[in-house]
Amino acid sequence: MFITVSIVILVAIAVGLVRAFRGPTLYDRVMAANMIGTLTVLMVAVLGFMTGRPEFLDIALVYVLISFVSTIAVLRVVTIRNSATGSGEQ
Amino acid sequence: MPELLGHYNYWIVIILMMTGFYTVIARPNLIKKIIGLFIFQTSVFILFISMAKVEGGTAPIIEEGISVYSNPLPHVLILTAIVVSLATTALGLALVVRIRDAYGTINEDDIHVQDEED
Amino acid sequence: MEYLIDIVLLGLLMITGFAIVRMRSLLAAAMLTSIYSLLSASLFVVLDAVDVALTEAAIGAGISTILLLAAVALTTDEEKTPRHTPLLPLVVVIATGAALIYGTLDMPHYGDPEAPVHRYVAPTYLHDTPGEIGVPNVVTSVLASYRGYDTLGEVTVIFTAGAGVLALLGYRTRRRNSQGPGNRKLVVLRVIAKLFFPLILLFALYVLLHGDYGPGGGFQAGVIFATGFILYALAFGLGNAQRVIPHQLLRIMMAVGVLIYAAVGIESMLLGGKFLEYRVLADDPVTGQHLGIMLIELGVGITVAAVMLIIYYGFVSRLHSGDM
Amino acid sequence: MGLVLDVLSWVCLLGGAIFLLIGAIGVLRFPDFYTRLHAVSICDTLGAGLVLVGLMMQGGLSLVTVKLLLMFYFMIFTGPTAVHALAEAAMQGKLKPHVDDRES
Repeated sequence: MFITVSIVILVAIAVGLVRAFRGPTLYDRVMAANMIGTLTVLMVAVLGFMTGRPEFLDIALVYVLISFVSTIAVLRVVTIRNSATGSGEQ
Repeated sequence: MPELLGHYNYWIVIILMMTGFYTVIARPNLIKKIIGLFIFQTSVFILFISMAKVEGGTAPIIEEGISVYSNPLPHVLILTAIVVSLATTALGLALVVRIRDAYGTINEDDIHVQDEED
Repeated sequence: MEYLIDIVLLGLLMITGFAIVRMRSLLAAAMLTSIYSLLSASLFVVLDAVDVALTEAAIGAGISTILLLAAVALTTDEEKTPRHTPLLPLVVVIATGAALIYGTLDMPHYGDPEAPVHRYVAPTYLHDTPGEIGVPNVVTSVLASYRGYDTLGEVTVIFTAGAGVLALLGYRTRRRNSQGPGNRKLVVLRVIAKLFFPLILLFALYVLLHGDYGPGGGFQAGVIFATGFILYALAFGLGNAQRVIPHQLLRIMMAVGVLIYAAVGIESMLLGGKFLEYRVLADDPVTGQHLGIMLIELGVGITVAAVMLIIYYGFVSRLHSGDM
Repeated sequence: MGLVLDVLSWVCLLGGAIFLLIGAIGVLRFPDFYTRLHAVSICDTLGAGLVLVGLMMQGGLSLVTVKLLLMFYFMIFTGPTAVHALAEAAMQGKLKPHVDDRES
């Protein structure tokens, strides 16, 4: 059963990757990265249960925090860059 | 299953390594070169961690009732290597920023042209 | 079953690698690099390297991406097409790759318990750690105790890199307490940052102190600690972050961490042991090991956190708009 | 009791997996950035939440469940905040929403 869930998560990661490759805007890619971050968290949590050692959830917790902070940081850098150059797209 | 898999991990690692290597030598853009270096570094990490895996083993944190653990030594090497890789990446990016200040470009070809003009 | 996940993740990594090379926009390439890091971090979990996964996630997906983006924002986004046809590099790369693949044919199979790597020192470490060091996490015991010299070297490398970035980028103080435009737009972020900032710092301490018993340790804790301050700087502006943790303090802390580490070594020499021989630090050898590991992890954590923040300040203080 | 909890946890896990898939399909198929954001938030909140609740039931009363609860707590805050920041940045970057001409 954990296997089913982890396969679904892998499929969703692959779909996110397709979105990250296709773009078309930078925001789409950031969105895809954020989504893959969430999916990775779930993947690590499910993997812990699958291998029978769920006490490693600390890793998943770190992923939650890091992927959040990096998404915010990316968006701030992009916003600052946009306001400096005055252009919007990519 | 591991027999069937054989050297699959190593082959993918080598493909990744060569992708990074190609980016470093073929792309003139300095930031792209650093991204290539990053891919290369990560592939080396995966190589070491793949070698550390023992079939049927689990993470090397000792617990009652578990007898097979993966090899902890490559983990230690790579753990510190990751932090050092960030330090080198940061240093490289700082150099790129300064090169841009000095030359006005981060394209290697343009930098060579400017150097020859001097 | 884990093999299937391993195969799929490696496949996705390879595709991501190719996509990064093909991408012309550097910002997009930087985003894909972040995804690449996340994928490799989850691969490390599959391959049992929990400590490494923790480090890679915190560093690769977090701070590296932020630095790459800041560097792109400071330089330029578009990549020009190269002037030369990449024929020669392609030949070199294919030849090297073929040679390396030929080399792997002699390697032991993936997961082979009889491989030479697993026969030399690793069994000793796994066998002796519970009795000699008394910490369950063998990675921590090898990192901090058996191979303490190496780790001291790594910390020094990180210190040097921090000093190098400091020398290259210098540092610009923010005079005005930037309340730039878009201030009101940050309300949501500020509320969340206030909620999360103490929790992240607390969690960093947990990772530092729990490193003996689970995944974690000084390196990871330092990065998580720095991430907390980066979140603070993102929400409240660099100027405010610098009032909380000033640049001078960081420069001192960067050295203090390395010094704590080395001092533990010298202390053990003064007490009659060898350099970094923690057994002599307390009456009971195992307690001494515990104390020594805790102290040097603290030193590592302080240096790593200070260097990460110095690097972050260095890059971000160069961005024009002051409110980051 | 144990069986009921097990069945409930499987229902939650499978439900979460279905929502993750739905979100993923939305991210792939929706026509523009702002619509895709809706799909992402399904993954972030409902999908992830249900999977975590399912895992909590598997974990029982232990430290594992406490950590999962903490993750749940973080996720319900970080997900929407990240999506909000994304929409904000895209608006500021002058990304126009895709509007159907026929209706106006």
